[in-house]
Amino acid sequence: MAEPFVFDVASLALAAPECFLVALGVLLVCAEFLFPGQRLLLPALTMTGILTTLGLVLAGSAGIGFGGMFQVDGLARFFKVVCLVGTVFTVLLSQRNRQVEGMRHGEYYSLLIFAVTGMLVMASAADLIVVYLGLELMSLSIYCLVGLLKHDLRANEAAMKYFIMGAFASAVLLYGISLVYGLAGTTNLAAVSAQIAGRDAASEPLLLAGIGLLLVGLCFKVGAAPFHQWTPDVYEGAPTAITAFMSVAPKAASFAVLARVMLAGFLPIHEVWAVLVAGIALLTMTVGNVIALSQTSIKRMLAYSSIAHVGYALLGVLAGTEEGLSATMNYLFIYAFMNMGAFAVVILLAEKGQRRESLDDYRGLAASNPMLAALMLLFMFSLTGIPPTAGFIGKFSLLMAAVHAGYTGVVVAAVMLSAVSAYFYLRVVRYMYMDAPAGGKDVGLSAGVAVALGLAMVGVIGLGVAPSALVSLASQAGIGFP
Amino acid sequence: MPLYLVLLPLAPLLSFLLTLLSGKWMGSRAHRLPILAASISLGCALAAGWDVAHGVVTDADFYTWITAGDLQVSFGFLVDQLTAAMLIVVTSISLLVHIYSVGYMQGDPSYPRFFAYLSLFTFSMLMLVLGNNFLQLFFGWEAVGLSSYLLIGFWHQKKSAADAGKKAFIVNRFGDFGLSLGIMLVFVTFGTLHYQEVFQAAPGIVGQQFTLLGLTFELPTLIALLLFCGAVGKSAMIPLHVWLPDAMEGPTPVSALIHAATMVTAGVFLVARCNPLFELSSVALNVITVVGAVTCLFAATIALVQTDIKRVVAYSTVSQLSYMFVACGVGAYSAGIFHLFTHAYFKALLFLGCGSVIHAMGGEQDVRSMGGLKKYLPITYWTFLLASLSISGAPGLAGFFSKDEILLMAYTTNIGSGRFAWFIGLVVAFITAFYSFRLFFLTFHGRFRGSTEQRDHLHESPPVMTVPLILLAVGAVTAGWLGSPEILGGHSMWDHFMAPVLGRAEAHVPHFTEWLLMGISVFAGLSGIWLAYHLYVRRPELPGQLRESFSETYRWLVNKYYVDEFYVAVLVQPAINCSRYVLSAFADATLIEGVVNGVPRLIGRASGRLRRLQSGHVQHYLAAMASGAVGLLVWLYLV
Amino acid sequence: MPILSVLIFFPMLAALLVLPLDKDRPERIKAVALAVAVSEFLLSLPLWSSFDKTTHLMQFVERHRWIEPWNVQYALGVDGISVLFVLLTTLLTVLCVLVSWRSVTEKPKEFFVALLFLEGTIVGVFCALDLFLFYIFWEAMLIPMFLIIGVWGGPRRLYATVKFFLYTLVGSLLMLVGIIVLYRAGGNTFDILALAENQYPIRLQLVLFWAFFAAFAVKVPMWPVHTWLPDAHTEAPTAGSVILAGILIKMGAYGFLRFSMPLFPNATRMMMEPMMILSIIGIIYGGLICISQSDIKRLIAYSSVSHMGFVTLGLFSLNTQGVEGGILQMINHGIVTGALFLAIGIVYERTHSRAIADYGGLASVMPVFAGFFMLFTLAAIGLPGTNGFVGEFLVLLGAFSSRSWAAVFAATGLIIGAWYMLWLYQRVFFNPPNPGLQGIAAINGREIVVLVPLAALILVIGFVPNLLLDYMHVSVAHLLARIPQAEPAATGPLHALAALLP
Amino acid sequence: MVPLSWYLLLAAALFAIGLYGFLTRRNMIVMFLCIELMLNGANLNLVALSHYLQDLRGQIFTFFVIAVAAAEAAIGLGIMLALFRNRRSVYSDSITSLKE
Repeated sequence: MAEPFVFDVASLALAAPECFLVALGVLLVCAEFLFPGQRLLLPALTMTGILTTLGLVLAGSAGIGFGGMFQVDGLARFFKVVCLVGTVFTVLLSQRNRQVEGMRHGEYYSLLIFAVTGMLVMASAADLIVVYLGLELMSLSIYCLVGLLKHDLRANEAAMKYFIMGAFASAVLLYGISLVYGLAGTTNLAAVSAQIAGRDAASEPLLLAGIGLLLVGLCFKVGAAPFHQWTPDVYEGAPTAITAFMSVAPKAASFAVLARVMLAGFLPIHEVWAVLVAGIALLTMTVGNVIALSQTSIKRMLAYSSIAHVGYALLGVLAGTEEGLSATMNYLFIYAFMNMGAFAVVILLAEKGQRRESLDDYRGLAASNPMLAALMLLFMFSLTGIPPTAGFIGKFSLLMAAVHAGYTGVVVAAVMLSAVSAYFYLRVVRYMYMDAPAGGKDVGLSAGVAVALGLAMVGVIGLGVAPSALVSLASQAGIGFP
Repeated sequence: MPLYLVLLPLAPLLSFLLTLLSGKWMGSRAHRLPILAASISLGCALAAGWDVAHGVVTDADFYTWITAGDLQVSFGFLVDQLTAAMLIVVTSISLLVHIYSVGYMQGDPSYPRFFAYLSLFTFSMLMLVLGNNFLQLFFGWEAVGLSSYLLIGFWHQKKSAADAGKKAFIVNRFGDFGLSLGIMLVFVTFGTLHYQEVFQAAPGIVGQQFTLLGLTFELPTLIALLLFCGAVGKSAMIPLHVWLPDAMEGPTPVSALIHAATMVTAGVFLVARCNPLFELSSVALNVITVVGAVTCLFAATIALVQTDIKRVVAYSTVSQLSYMFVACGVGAYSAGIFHLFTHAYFKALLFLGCGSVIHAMGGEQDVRSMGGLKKYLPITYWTFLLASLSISGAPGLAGFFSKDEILLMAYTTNIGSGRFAWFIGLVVAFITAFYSFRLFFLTFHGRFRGSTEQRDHLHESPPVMTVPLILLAVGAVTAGWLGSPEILGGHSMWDHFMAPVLGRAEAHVPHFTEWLLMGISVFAGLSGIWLAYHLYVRRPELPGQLRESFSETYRWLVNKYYVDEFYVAVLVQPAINCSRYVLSAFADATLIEGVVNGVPRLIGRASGRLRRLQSGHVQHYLAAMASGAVGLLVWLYLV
Repeated sequence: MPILSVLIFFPMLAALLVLPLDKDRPERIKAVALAVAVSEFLLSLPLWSSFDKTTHLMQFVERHRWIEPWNVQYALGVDGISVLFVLLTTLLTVLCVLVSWRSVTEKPKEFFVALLFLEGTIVGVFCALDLFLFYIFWEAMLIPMFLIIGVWGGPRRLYATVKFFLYTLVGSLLMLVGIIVLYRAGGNTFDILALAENQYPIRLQLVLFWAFFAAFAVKVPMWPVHTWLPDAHTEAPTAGSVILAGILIKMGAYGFLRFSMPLFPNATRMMMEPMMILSIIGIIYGGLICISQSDIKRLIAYSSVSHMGFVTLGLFSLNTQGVEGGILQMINHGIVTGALFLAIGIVYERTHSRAIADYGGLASVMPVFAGFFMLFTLAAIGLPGTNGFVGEFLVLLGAFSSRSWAAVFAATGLIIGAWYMLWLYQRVFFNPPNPGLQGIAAINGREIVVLVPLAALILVIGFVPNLLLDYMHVSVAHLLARIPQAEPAATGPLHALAALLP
Repeated sequence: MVPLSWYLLLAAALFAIGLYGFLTRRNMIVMFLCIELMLNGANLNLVALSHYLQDLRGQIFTFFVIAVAAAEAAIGLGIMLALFRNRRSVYSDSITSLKE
């Protein structure tokens, strides 16, 4: 039934960005040995590589390769861009963060690159095997990145937790895949879709179990409740740049997979899983927003906030429509800018030996660093979804998609929860602007972080007031998916 | 529109603005402009009266005030016989009070402000009487209320004065509440607020009904009663009379002008002006008659025992206003306005006389500290005597003619409560004479009961004050002659003059009955004077004994039947308590804020709880994931 | 010249010009801010002079495509209903800058930036002809307001500002869902004029009416969602209170006029009585609660609840007098309450107390100021000759025409209003002078300049209200023509709620 | 011939045993072994189904999984080593500094 696996140049061309990244990763490992002591070399190389990849992604043509296992289409391309944008930010932030947190390992960049490779593979995965492989490539790299600070207890713990739970999730995912394989007779998503179309899923418990377990695994990766509990701990323990990275790029890649599996594979039984996704989305938003209220560490708060945002992004998947998919993509793209911006501020504020990750450290920031505070204010309002920031555009597109798909009740709950979220985002603003300063904050601005901040600011404002292009691109990328 | 009509209200308005702005600079010369303005107004009023007497009735719009949908209201002037009479009363007394105040208010630090307010009042009152539509009436109505508020509280550093001003305004608002609803009902009924149009269409609404708050009324009755609410407030009828006695906190010239001669009579003016509407409802007329009669007796009895010289006169004012309402209630609008006219002069005279006494006594107002002032204040004494005689209905003086006509009309009317009103009126005529002369004797006869410093201070007022007294005394004597009835050889000129506006209520009784009634009322008045003389001049020890033997009645009277206390207990205090405890503390702070703050607090608490689920134990997380997965599968199967 | 765009973005861009100024030279910052505000006011004057009063059509229209995939337009325009609010905004902002001259000592730069930014967004709200654009401005305005209250406010400013923000946000977000539903129902457009062409099913109308109600009622604020207002008004700095009371809360009532009534005419007709009842409760409740307040600003704040009750009562009378009275009353309230807050700001600068008990006898110390305050008080209690009277009378007349009982209950507000305002006046200005007030400075020239325009407006509108009413007639008539005049079979509140059930 | 369902049941049992162990044991090495059990359960599933379906994908997939599991083991042990160096413990319930 499966067509022969053909290995051809066309397929390779499709996978050019991935191939390029692998090469880059290897090169980076070597460069560490070849040119020791060149502090700026690795980041520069990485940045160049990522930008090149970005160019390759944008320039590449659409198509299906590797015997239908690897697909480059609007969705893939869009998510790849999001992942790469997230990585660009990460590289920019890493400069300072590494100095601050005392990371001197050359493998940092290569691991980052391998992780990104995994993500790009995930975005293009049209077969469950590829999904699994991409996922593992990404996850394994990130486990390492999280635990890269070998002597930091918190990083150790974070890596351990992430690893154990990630491994568990992979196993569950894999078992789910195996069940789906058995019942659909194939691992190709398009073929799966064709197989199960017209079947009464409700009468096939094993298929349901397969779908359920798949969903569990993917939900773990995106960090949806109740599979979210690794997120806060890992985000807090990981080096801040990696936290920022994790909150954007892997999440986007996992969403790519989630979207493709649910929409390309299981759309025919949308009504079966939609209710699950609705429940998960609601629970995720609730848990994320509510628990974030009582956080005292900004990193942890942002971790819970990222959980909440996953809940919003799930609304697009829930809708199960072209519009929903575009909305999710749209949202994740915007989220990359605002969240990276927020993390950039967090990174900038940290000093050697002083993490300054407590919310209290933000008291009176507006007095000592007005620019930084203003930017943080912008990002916080954007995360809340207040216009004219980009966050509003993202949220609006999601709400619109969900309403149009008929999930008005869920949307009402979502907006109420986003009002809850306003409280903790505003708390940061309140501390910065309305409280007395808690000691002077000498902030040494590095070029990388400055560029990151500028980029984030331009993105948040620009996408807020002129979102037309992004919205068009996202909706074009979503074409053909319902 | 004749120029003088524009000038009539404009002069005092400009005077108000200019005096207010230039007050600091003008200082003790601040009275010049207002007096000039008042004189101009008087001149214009006389011109208007002249025109009206020659049959020229003006009804013209000045400019359009409010346009909204089918509502179109203008500022405009209607000058007919009624207006002309009011204009002359208002401007003449206003001018005299202005002049009087130059002496009375001399040396007051806020001298310019006082005159500015007087001008404001004159302007407002003129706007009230000149208006050719209900809304302008309301404009003037509220504006005189404002002037009254400002002038009562003129000495605002005194808490009692500030309280009294506020009370006057708020109590009046209760009346305005009805009045404004009445005006709206007029608009809804007739589609216009213009007097002439409304009055022309008025007969057409007989028999129509209107449902308000679930109660169905005859439309004319409802309109009339709502309008009358306003009159009750402004003219201090029961149950809204409580503000007027307190209003005596204001400077005495103010009491004379506003709280005796002009503003408080606006209620009578309103009823008279709207007589085509009131005529349509016998229910309303009966209500007016009864309210008038009851207030009449009520106020007169309180006046019996008051010891504050101004308060006695104030209650007497309430009582006399009630006469006017009785007149209107029995359909004798012309008689009511006639009494308004005569009363303006003798009551203003009484007040200004009081002012002169107070001035001489250095601010003392308690009659128990006076006595024997006759020799110190001769002019005041004689003018005061004339005023007292006039109010007591001594034959030939102003009060005699007007009061007598009212009693006659009440007796002969076909309004059901007419006889009742007549009887009360007669009793009150007796009481009025009694308390007026009680006051007179206590003040001017006997021996001086004040301190020696006060005695040394005693002096007759300067001419700037006494000349107005004398002029008013002339009015108090002669004003009545205009309405001298035919049986006394007069021609009822007043009634003839007013007939085009107010209609003519003829008393169809034999001359004998008319004579008899007149005799009875004169007798009542004279016996009142005699009794006062007996009790306070011949047997000064008697009043004390009477007080002893009727102590319970005395207590009720001297406390004004506890009406103020009653209102505080059932209206003011409950409202404050409701505000503080029910609304502020309970509904707002507990109920609504409870939800508003409670939901976030609940979420916050939930956050604290949920947060602990994140225990840090990886096993717990795994368990949560596993149970989540199981839950997911179970749900999948169940759904 | 695209005048509306200029009016919206000029202050915002100018605010950016303020940013690089030296923060140690506040005088220059203030001067620039004042210049911007005054220029903005002058720029807005053509709206007054070149407005065509004979048409209900939108004027000064600008229309550009903006977010094409969603069919969002950048569409601006004003009609007789909105044009006056733009002018009110630009005028009050000038006064706000002036009154903040001395009182804002901390971070003056940020303050004026926030104020100017706020001005731009508010003008945007009144000009937007596209629901999406409207919502952008509607929400964007929260940001500067949040800061103004929270940074420059009184002792409980944090609580107040967060409450204000969240309260309004919850309402707005419900409206957002409504907007999205309407977008699809109305044929995938956010164009207000196009949306108004359609006739929506009655059930949808009712649902959307309530969704929009959530946002507008909070903003107005109608009882029982008014409790953010006393805190926000009280704690905000003077300029913040003025903007809040003067303009911000008008946006709610404006929303009813611009959206709820034309878009959901049948629902509006059905909801007439419930809305009137809520308004009346607001009038009486807000008024009565004022009687026991001990804080001046809080008292004025609650009085706003009462006065805005008159506004919504007028609007939902659904007849010409009511609606025109309601609109006029919105402007009046902006002027009068704005003036009251400005005046309170002026004394607060001297005494640093908002407690009524700390005052007394102020009329002896500041006579001119007392005169101004008296005028404002009188306007607040609706004395004829002031603007307050015209508005209230029209509202009551409108209410009386549609539901006579409503006018009866609402008119009690006149009594209560006189009670608390005069009581306030007495305790602050009359009575024996409070020794603590001896020697405070009389009102100065700058402050007189602040108060005179409003005092003049109070009298001008009081005597010549047609100056403003003329602007509204045609637009209001057009609006009312959309609303069915026939009463639905049953209009009780219970029936209305029942219609919402599936 | 052994029917497919037996294989599947065995695979499910393996997976369940692994799951149980994973949830109940605190020693990370043991937990790690349990993960392998779970993975092998899945692998067994894939292989059996592959045979049943006469489709090679399942078996190919299995090879990939084995390879990935090896990499995972390497990384997992590395992380544990680092942890053990710092903490002198491989018990998961002793490492709970990141929480709430």
